[in-house]
Amino acid sequence: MALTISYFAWVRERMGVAEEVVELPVEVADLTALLAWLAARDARGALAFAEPQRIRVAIDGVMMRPGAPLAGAREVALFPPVTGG
Amino acid sequence: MALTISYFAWVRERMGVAEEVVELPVEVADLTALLAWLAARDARGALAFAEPQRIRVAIDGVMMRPGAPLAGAREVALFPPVTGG
Amino acid sequence: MIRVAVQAAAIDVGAELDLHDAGGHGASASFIGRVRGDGGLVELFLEHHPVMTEAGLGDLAHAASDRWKLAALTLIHRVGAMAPADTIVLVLASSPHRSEALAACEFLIDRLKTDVMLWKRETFGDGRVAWVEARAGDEVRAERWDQIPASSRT
Amino acid sequence: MIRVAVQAAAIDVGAELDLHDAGGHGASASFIGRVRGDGGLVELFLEHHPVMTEAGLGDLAHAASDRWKLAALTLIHRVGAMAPADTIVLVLASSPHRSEALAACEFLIDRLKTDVMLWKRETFGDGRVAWVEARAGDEVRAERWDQIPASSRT
Repeated sequence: MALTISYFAWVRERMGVAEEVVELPVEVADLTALLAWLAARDARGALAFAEPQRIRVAIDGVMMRPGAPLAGAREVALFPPVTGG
Repeated sequence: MALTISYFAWVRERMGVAEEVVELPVEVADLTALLAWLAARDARGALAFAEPQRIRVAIDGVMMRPGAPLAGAREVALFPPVTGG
Repeated sequence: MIRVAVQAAAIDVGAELDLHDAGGHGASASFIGRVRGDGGLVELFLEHHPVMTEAGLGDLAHAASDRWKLAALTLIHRVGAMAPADTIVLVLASSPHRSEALAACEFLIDRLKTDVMLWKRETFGDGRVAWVEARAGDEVRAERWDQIPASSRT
Repeated sequence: MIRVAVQAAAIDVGAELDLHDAGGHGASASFIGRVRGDGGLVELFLEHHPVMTEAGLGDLAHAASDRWKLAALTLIHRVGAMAPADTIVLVLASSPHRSEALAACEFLIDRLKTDVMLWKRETFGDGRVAWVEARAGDEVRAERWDQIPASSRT
């Protein structure tokens, strides 16, 4: 499954890119699995996703709970809790 | 007793003056008596002080309750409840 | 900075805001009250007791700066004859933190309605002239502040 | 009028205020948030998720205008690199009555702190660079609004 992933704030800095298109293995079916897969993929991912409980996720612009399924997703955004305002 | 009385808002309009110096009879010893004395003095006073419960009073710049004594007062201000702000 | 004024001249909100802006304080809350042209109003005349109005605004400003940690505070009230849309009152409160600026601003405008020695006279297009009656609602909003402990407002 | 913007350019508070002033609304409440130079901060960088930030501000503006009777509402957030004392955020709410303008302004700034997709990075004079952590206090202030019935806030 091809998926666009965008990164923000320190997640972006640790990943070294703002956005990438990945080809996901079929067993990576939800957000929990996606974070684990990114953490296992390379050193950048290991650094960015060492503490998955600190990561917030939006699918196609909508905030999702940590275990939400990826089925039908076109763009996943991964970022720390917001500090806006 | 010589006393300066100042009037504000519709009390001033009904009295026709903003300020006057009056010579009070000795028996006019408190604010309740002062309002009754002004109401009895002439037609302007009767109009302005027909409803003494609608009048607020300050003595020398300090808000006073209706029956406060006049002893020591230099200036009495008579006015409706404020509508400021 | 505490700045208090009662003036017949128009209130220059931009200039007052610039004074707070220059301080670079983290948060500024403001309230602007304007003359409403409701019911065909053409003039609002505000009469005041000069000594008591100045003293009242000063007391109010000090009460707010005792209650909240404020970096700057401006309280300006216009008096005399005004037209619809003119600014009657400006409250500006600046603080390092937003909750204190917001609470002080709200406190000041609520209290202004009852504590300050001002009377309003309205003139309408059809010639009617009437002094405004004090509103019970204003006294309720202002009294609120006496019942809420300072700590829970910050 | 509902005006919502996310912009890299400096926020012109005076120009935004003029738009509300022109409406002659009875009451305008505003909140200005500025960059604080605490601890030797020399730059604040604000990163945003463009689509979600715009949508978040729009949702917030509509939530406020559903909740209170507002004549005009402005919500502007700056993003990118800023220096101490620069204005980060401006909230302006105008209404015929002060309680609605004040409540809407406070609601909007409280909610902005948690609902909008923005991240802050601080750079200090000694070279330290750090992303700001979300504050628990902000979530408490914003959640307040879910517990208070709309009617008691007006």
